[in-house]
Amino acid sequence: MSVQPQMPRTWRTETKPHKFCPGCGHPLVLKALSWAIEELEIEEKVVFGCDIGCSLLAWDFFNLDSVQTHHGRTTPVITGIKRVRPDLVGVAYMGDGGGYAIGSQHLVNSAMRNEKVTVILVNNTQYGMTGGQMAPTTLPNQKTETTPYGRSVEETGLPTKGPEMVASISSEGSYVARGTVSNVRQLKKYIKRALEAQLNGNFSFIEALSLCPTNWRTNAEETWKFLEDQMSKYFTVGEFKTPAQKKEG
Amino acid sequence: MSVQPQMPRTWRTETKPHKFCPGCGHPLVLKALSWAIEELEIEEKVVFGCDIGCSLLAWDFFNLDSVQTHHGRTTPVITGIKRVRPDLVGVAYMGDGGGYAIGSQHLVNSAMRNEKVTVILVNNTQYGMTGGQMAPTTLPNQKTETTPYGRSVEETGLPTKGPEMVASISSEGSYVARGTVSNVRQLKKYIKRALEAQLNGNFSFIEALSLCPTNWRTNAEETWKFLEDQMSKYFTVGEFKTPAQKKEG
Amino acid sequence: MTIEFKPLKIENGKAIFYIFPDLCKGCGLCIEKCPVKTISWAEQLGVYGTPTVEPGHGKDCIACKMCELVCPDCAIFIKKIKDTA
Amino acid sequence: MTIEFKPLKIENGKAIFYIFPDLCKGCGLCIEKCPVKTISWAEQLGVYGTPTVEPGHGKDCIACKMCELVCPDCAIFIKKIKDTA
Amino acid sequence: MFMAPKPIEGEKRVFMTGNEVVAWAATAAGAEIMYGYPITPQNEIMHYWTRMAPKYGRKFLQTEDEISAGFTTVGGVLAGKRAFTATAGPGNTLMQEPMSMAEMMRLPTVLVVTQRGGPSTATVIYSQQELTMTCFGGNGEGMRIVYSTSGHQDLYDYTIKAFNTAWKYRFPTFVLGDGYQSKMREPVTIYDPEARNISMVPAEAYMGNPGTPGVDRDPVHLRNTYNMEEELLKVINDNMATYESIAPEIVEYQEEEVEDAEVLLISHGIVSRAAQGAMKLLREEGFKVGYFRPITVRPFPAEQLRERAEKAKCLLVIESAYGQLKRIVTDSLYGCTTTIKSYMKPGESVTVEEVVEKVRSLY
Amino acid sequence: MFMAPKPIEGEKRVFMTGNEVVAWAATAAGAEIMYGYPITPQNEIMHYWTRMAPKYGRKFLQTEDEISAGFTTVGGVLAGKRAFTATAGPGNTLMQEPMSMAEMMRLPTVLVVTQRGGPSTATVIYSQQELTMTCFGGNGEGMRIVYSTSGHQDLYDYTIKAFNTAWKYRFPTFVLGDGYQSKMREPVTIYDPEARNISMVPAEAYMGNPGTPGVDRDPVHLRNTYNMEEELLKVINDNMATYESIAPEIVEYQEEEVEDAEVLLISHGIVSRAAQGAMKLLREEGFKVGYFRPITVRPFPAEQLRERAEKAKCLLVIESAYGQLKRIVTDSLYGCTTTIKSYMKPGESVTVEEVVEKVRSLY
Amino acid sequence: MAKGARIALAGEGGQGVQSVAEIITEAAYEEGREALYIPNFGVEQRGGVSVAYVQISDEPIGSPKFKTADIVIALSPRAIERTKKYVGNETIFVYDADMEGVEESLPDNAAKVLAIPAIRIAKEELHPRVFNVVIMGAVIGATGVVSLERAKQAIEKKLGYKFEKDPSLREMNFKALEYGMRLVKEKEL
Amino acid sequence: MAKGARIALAGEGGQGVQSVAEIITEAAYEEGREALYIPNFGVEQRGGVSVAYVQISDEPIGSPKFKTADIVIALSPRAIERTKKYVGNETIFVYDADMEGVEESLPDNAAKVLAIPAIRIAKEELHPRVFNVVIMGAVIGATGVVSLERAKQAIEKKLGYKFEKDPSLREMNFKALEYGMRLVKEKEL
Ligand SMILES: Cc1ncc(C[n+]2csc(CCOP(=O)(O)OP(=O)(O)O)c2C)c(N)n1
Ligand SMILES: Cc1ncc(C[n+]2csc(CCOP(=O)(O)OP(=O)(O)O)c2C)c(N)n1
Ligand code: SF4
Ligand code: SF4
Ligand code: SF4
Ligand code: SF4
Ligand code: SF4
Ligand code: SF4
Ligand SMILES: [Mg+2]
Ligand SMILES: [Mg+2]
Repeated sequence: MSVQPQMPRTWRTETKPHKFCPGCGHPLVLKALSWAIEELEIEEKVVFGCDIGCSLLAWDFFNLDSVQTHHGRTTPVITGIKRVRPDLVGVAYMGDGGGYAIGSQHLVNSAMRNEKVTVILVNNTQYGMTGGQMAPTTLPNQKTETTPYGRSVEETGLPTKGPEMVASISSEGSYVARGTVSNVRQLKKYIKRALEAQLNGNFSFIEALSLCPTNWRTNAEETWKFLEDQMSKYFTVGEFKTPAQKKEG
Repeated sequence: MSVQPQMPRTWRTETKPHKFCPGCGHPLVLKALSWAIEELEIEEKVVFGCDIGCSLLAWDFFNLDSVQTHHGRTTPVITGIKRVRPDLVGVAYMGDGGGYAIGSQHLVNSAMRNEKVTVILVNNTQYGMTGGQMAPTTLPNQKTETTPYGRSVEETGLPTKGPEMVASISSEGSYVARGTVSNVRQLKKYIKRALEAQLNGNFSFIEALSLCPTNWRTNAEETWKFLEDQMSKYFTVGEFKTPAQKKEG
Repeated sequence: MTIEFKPLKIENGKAIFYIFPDLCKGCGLCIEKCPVKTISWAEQLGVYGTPTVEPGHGKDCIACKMCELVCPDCAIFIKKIKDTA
Repeated sequence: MTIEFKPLKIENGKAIFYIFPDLCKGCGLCIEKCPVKTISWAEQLGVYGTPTVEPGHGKDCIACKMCELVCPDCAIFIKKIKDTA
Repeated sequence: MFMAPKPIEGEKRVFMTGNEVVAWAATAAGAEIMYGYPITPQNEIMHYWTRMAPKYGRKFLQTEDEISAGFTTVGGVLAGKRAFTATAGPGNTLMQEPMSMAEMMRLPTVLVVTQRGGPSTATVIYSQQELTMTCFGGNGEGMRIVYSTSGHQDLYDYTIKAFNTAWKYRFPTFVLGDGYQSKMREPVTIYDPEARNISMVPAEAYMGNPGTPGVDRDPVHLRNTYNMEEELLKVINDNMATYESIAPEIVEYQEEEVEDAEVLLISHGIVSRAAQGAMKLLREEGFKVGYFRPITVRPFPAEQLRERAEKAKCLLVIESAYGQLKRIVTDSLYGCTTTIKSYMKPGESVTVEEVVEKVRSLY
Repeated sequence: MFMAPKPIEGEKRVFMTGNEVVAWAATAAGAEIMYGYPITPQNEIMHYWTRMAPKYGRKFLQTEDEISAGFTTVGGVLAGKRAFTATAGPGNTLMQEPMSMAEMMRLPTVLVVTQRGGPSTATVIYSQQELTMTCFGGNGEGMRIVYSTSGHQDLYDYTIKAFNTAWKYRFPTFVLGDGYQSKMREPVTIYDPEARNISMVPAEAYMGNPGTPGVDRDPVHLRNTYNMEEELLKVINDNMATYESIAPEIVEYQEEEVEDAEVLLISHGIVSRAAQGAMKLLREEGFKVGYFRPITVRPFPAEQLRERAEKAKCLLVIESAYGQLKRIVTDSLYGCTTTIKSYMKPGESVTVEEVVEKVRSLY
Repeated sequence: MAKGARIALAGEGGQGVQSVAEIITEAAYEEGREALYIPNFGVEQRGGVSVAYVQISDEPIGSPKFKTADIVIALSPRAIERTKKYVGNETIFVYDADMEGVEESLPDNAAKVLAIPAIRIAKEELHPRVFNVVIMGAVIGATGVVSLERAKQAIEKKLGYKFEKDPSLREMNFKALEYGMRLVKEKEL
Repeated sequence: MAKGARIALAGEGGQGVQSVAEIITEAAYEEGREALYIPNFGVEQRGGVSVAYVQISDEPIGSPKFKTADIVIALSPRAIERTKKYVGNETIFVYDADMEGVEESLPDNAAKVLAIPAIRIAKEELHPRVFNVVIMGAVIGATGVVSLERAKQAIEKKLGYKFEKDPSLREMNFKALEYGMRLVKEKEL
C-alpha cells in the first residue's frame, strides 16, 4: 500500500471522503475528538451520538459505535445509555442550534444533574444544515437567512455564552471549556480533559468555535477571518470550570 | 358593608377563598405581585399567564387579564403576546418544575433574547400539583415521592440555582433576583424592580422561595423552618443582576 | 365586588383582630409568625371545617400586622386601636 | 481497512507534500494557514471536481505540518525530508 | 393598523417556489407576525417573510424550538393578531402540543405544514405522512380545519383563506402542503385579496383590551384545564357541536368525471395532480375513470364522496403515505360496498404514469 | 445480571391501585430502568417503582420533561436494557417525538399510557382520547403495538407481555390504560412470569458490545435520517411488510355471545367492562347482544371483527372519546353494511346502565 | 340489603372518606368478593370535596364509576351538592344530622333520606378522630356488604400498629363501628 | 421534438444545473406555457449530485417528479449513476464526452445515447464559466421547449446586470447557448 492519509485511527476510512462541505469545521472538531479518545485509549468504551444538524453527517464517520438521534435530543439519548452502562464513555455531539436552542433544557438539566456524559457543541454561529438561519450564537449584526438585515440586539438579544452558563450550574468535578478549530491541538487537550472528567464520574461540556464557509458564504481567507477576528472576540476561548478549579486562558 | 379583608386591589374577591392549599406560599407571592403592580399603577396593562402546576390555580385569581397555559409554556405564550403588544406588561408565573425542568429552554432562551417579559418562578423544592415529586430544586437528601430515600447528589446532582444561571446569560438592563415569602415586602420590592426592568425594555426574572406544607407534610412550625433554615441556607436571597449592576443582599 | 365576607372581631392589646372564617383555612402560618405568640386556635371553624385562629393566647398584640402579612388567604385584618378613634 | 487512497507526491523545501485528490475538496483552508504561503491551487481536480492544492508557490516548505493539521479532510500528509532517509 | 404599503396591488402572475408563495399570501392576508423555527422544507417561508416583513410593517420571531413557535403563535392570537407559524415533520410532531391548547380553547392559530418524510427525521424532502397527525392532532379530538393544497395557486388561495376561516370560526386552521410544493417553481397568480372581493375577517384581542379589569370591565380568565370530568365533557361537546354545525360551510372538494366513473380516483394534495392527469389520459383511452379530491381533509367531504363512491365500481385511494388518507376515506364511507384499492408510497411521489398503470391493472 | 431477590415468588392475589400493579409488573418482567417525568394519573407508577427499585437492583431517572424521558428510554434500549417510561395526556403528545424515532429504528421501547382528559391539559382524570395518537403517533405510519387494558389483571399481564412483544418483534410497544385504572383499587393476581412458564425474551445491546469497533468488529452505525426518498421508501416498506407479517401473531381480542348477536357492542379498555356488563344484563332480558373487545388496538383484529360484524344487525361502538375507536372500526370493516351507531363520551366514563339504555333505544 | 352495593361517600378533605372506602373494599375483597374503589381526583391537592366510589358485588364489576348509587353518604354541605346526581329512586341518601341549612339542597328523588348524628356522636361519645369509623359502620349497616367481623379485621390490619401501642384505641374503634351500624339500623332500613 | 418535455438534468454541485433549469422553465413560463421545475435536495448542504427536474407542457403538470424523462443530461460520472433510472425506451440520454471510464454505466435502454463535448468546448473555445449555458443550449436544442429568442431574453433577465458592466459577457453567453444547440442538432436528433 502506498503512503496513506494520516487520519486518526478512529476515523473510518470506508466512509471517507466524509459528507461535510469543503472547508467545514466539524471534521476538525472530530479530529480533535479522535485524538483525545486515542490518547486515552478508550475506543472500546465510547458511544458516540450525533444530533440533527450537520453533526448528523458524522453518523457513520467513526470506527465507534454511533447513533444519530433527533434534533436537540442527543444528550438524553446518551444519558439514557450512560445510566445503564456506566462503564461506557458517552459523547453527545451537536450544533449550537441543537444544544442552545431546541435542546437547551437537556443541556442545562444534564449539567445540573451532573450526568456522566460529555457534550461537545459546535458553534458555527448559525443553523448549518437548514441553510443558515440565526442561531442563539449568531453575532450582533451578522446576516443570516432569518436576519437578512443583520441580527438586531434590540430585537433578539446577545449571542449565547454557553460555557459560561453551563459553568454557573455545573457541579464540582465537572469540566467546561471553549475551544476553537483554529487551535486543534488545544481543542484536543480540552476534549481530553472533558473525557477525563466523565471517566471520573462527572459532566463535561465543550463548545468548539467552528467554520461554516457554505452558509457564511466566505472563501478560505474570509472563513478563517470570521472565526479568528469576529467570533473569537466575542466568545472567549479557555477553560471555565475544571475539577481543580484552575483556569487557563 | 362591614369591615372587609385587606386583599390587594387586584385580587378578585369573587374567587376567594382561592384554590391553593392551607398554608401555601403561592398566594403570598401573588400578594407581593399585586402590590408591586398596584404601586406601579399598571393594572390596565398587565397580562398574567400561569403555568400548569399549582400556579394554574391562579387562573381566575386576579382582576387582571389572565391565561392559563401548558406546563412549562407560559414564557412563550407571554412572549408571543408581548412581541405584538409591546405596550402591555407580561408576567409569566410558574413553578420550579415548569421553569427549570420542562420549560428551561424557554427560560434560558427568553433571557438570552432579552424578551421584554417578567418571569416569576415559585421554588417550593418539588412538584406540588402532581403530589410532590423531585424538582430540579429539591434539596440534597430531601425526601420526595420520587426520591423516597432522599435526593442523592451522586445520582441527580445539586439543586438548580436559577437566578445565578439566568444572571450569567441575561443582558445589561435586565433584572434577576431571588426573594422569599418569608419576607413579602422585600419580595414585592424585587418584583417591582423586575416589572420596572420590563417597562424599560428588558427581561426580568424572580425566583421566590415558597411554602408547600401539603407535600412537605409539615405543620406550620416545620413549614416555616424548612423554608428559613433549609432552603434559605442553600438558596441565597438577593439581587443577582440589576440594571445599574449594584447588588443587594 | 358583590362578595362580602363576615369578620369576627376580637380586641386584643393594641389592635382589633378581625378574622374572616370564610377565608381562614386553618394553616397556622400566622400563629408561628406572631412575635408575641398571642394567636392560637379558635373554636370557630373555617372554610375547610378546620379551626380558625384568634388572639389572646400569649402576650398582648402589638399591632405589628405580621399575621396579616403572612396570611396566604388574607383572612386577618389588624386594625390598630389608636387608629379606630 | 480495504480503502486505499492514491496520493500525489511533491517534494518541496523540508518536506514531501502528499496530496490525496480523492479526499481534497478544494476548500483552501490549508492555503491560508501555510506560514510560508507555499500552497496554492493545482491543476489536478479533487473529489468534487474542484482544484486541489500543491506546494511551490511561495517560500520553501518548512515542514510545520500546519496544512495537514487544518485540513478537514485529511487530504494532506507532510513527510519531513530528513525522516524519509 | 400600520401604514405600510400594500404588498400587492391588484393581481399579478409570477413564477416562484411554494415557500415564497406562502410568504406572499400571508403578507397579502395581513398576517401581522410569523413565529417560527427552522426546518426543511419550510425554511424559505421564513426567509422570504423576514425579507418582506420590515417593508410591510410585519414582525418575526425565531423561537428556540417548535413548541415555543406554537405557543408564541398562541400568544400572538390571544393578543388579537393574525399570527402564524410553519413547520414540518418532527417539528409538526412537537407542534401538536401548542395546537392542542389552541384546539381546546378554540384559538385561531394558522399553521402551514410542509410535509416531509416520516416517521422520525426520515427525509427532509416530501411525503403525505403527516395527514393523520395534522387532522387529528395530539391528545384530543381533532377540532381543527385542514386545507390540503395541490400546488401554488392553492397555496396562495388557501393560505389567505386559512386566516379567514380561523378568525371566523375560531378553530385552529392548517394549510397542509409538502416539500415538493415548497421547493418547486411553477406559475401562480398572486393578488390583493380586496381585488377579488375577499375581505379579511377582523382579528380581535382575547386579552389586553382597553379598560382596567375589575374596574371598567370584567377581567378575562382563560383556561384549558378543568377540575371535573363533567365540565370537560360539556366543553368538548359544545365545541364539537359547533364544529359539526359549521363543517358543511367549510367543506371543500374538487371532482371531475365522477358521473359515470367506474373507477374513482381519490387523492389529496399534490398527488391529486397525478391522479387528475392519469384520469384524463385514461378517459382518452376510453376508461371510465373519475377524480375526487378532498380539499378540506378535516372536516372531510364525506357525504359528497359517498354519493360518488356508491355509484362507482372501484375506488382507488392514492397517497404518498401508508393508508392515512385511506383511513379517513373508509371512515367516511362506512357501509359503501364499492371495492376499494390503494396505491401507497410513503415518502415518495406518485406520477401520472404510475396511476395509469395501476388503473389499467384493475381492469 | 443483578443478584437481587425476586420481586414475587409464585403468585399472589392482592388488592391495589393500577399504578401499583404496573410497577409490580415491570419489576416482575425484569425491567431494568424506568425513565420518567411526573404527570397525573401515572405518577404512582414512579412512586412505587422508586420505592422498589433499590431493593431489586433496578434504576430510575427522573428527566427534565417527557421528551427527555422518551429519548433516555431510547438510550436505555440501545444499551440493551428492558427500559420503560410512562406518561399521559400532554406528556403523551410530547412523547410522540421520541416514539417516532423508536418506530423508525424499530427500537423496543415500552411506554405505559394512562389516558386523561383531552385535548390540551383538560383533566387529570380519565378518557380514551389518546387512542389515535398512541396507535398512529407522530409524523409516521403507526408501526407500533398497542395493548389496551381493561383493568388490573390486564395491566399486570400486558405490562409483562409488552416487554416480550417489544423485544421479540422490535417495534415500540405501548400499554394503553387510563386514569381510572391507574387510581382505582381492585383485586389482581400478580405472579412471577416463570411461575406461569412465561420466559422473558432477552434484551440485546445495539451498541457498546465487547470489542474495539473497526478492529475486532464492525462499528455500529444507527440512523433515522435518509438522504433520498428511495432509501426511505425501502426502509418503510420493509418495516411495514415485517409489521404486517407479524400482526396476525400479535393480534388479541376478547368476545362473548357474538354468534347470534343482533347488536354487537364494540369497545376497548375499561369501557369494555361496562359493555360486557350491559351485554349480560341485556341477554338476561332476552336481547341478543354480543360483545367484542380489541385487546391489541394496533394491530387491530380487523378480520375477526369483520366476521362477527357481518352477522350482526347493528354495531354499537362505545368509547370515552369522540369517535377515535369508531374510526379504526370503520376502517377495518370497510364494505360491511351492518348499521353502525356510536355512544361517545369524551373524557367521561361509561356505565353499564347507560349502555343498557342505549341498546334498548336501538330496538 | 342486597348482596352487592354501589356506594358514593363524600366529605371534606379531612373527614377521611377515602380511608373508609379503602377499608371497606379491602374487607370485601378479603371475603372473596369482587370489590372496586376509586377516589375522585382533580388538579387541586386540597380543598375540593373528596368523593369515594365503592362497588362490591358477586359479579365482575363494570365501570369504576356509576350513574346511580345504592347508598350515598354526604358529610358536608358541599358534599351534598356534589353527590346529588348519584341519587335515583332506589337510593338511600344519608347525611350528617348536624349540618345547618342543608334542607333545601337535599335530593327529593331518593328512596330514603336519612340524617344520622355521626359527627356529634363521635365528638361527644367517642372521639372526633373515629368519626370516619362511625361512618364506616353506617355504610356496613346500610348495605351489609361485609360482615362486622371482617370489618373489624380490616380495621385491625390497617390500624393494628397503633392498637399495639394503645389497646384502648382498638376498643374505641370497634365501638365506633358498631355505633355506626346501629345508627342506620335504628332508622329501620 | 414534442411540444412538451420532461427533462432531468444532473451534475456536480458547482456545475450550475439548477440555474439552467430555472432559466429554461422561466423562459417557458414567459412564453405562456405550463412549466414546473424542482431541484433535488437532501440533508447535505454540499457534496451530493445535483438534479433538476424540469417539465414544460401545454397541459397542467401533474407530479413534480416523473418516472421517465424525455431527455436526461448527466454531467458527471455520479450523475450518470443517479439519473439512469429516469431513462426509458424513448429517452434521449446526453452526457459529457470528456468523462472517463463511464461507458460501463451508460444506460442501455435509451432511445439514443449522445456524448457531447460541452466541458471541453466551454473550456477551450469559450470560458469555463459558461459551461452551463452550453448545456442549456443543448437542452433547448434537444427539446425545442423554448425558442432561442426567449432563451436569450431569459438569460438577459438573469444576467443583465452583469452584462451591463461587461457587454462582452452577453456575447459569450449567447454564443455558448447557440453552441449548445448546435451540439445536439449535429447529432441529428
Ligand atoms: C424537531 C426538529 N426541528 C427542526 C429540525 C430541522 N433542523 C435540522 S438541523 C437544524 C439546525 C441545525 O443547526 P445546528 O444545531 O446549529 O447544527 P449545524 O448544522 O449548524 O452544525 C434544524 C433546525 C429538525 N430536524 N427537527
Ligand atoms: C407536558 C406535561 N407534562 C407533565 C404534566 C404534569 N404536571 C402538571 S403540574 C406538574 C409539576 C408542577 O410542579 P411545579 O412546576 O414545580 O409547580 P408547583 O405545583 O410545585 O407549584 C407536572 C409535572 C403536564 N401537565 N404536562
Ligand atoms: S453547512 Fe456549514 S456546518 Fe454544515 S457541513 Fe457545510 S460547512 Fe459544515
Ligand atoms: S400542593 Fe403545595 S404548592 Fe400546591 S397549592 Fe398545595 S401547598 Fe401550594
Ligand atoms: S398584629 Fe402582630 S402581634 Fe398582633 S396578632 Fe398579629 S402578629 Fe401578633
Ligand atoms: S394564616 Fe390565615 S388562613 Fe392560616 S390560620 Fe392564620 S388566619 Fe387562617
Ligand atoms: S508543512 Fe507547513 S510550510 Fe509546509 S506546506 Fe504545510 S503549512 Fe506550509
Ligand atoms: S485543506 Fe484539505 S481539502 Fe482543503 S484545499 Fe487543502 S488539502 Fe484540499
Ligand atoms: Mg450551527
Ligand atoms: Mg414546584
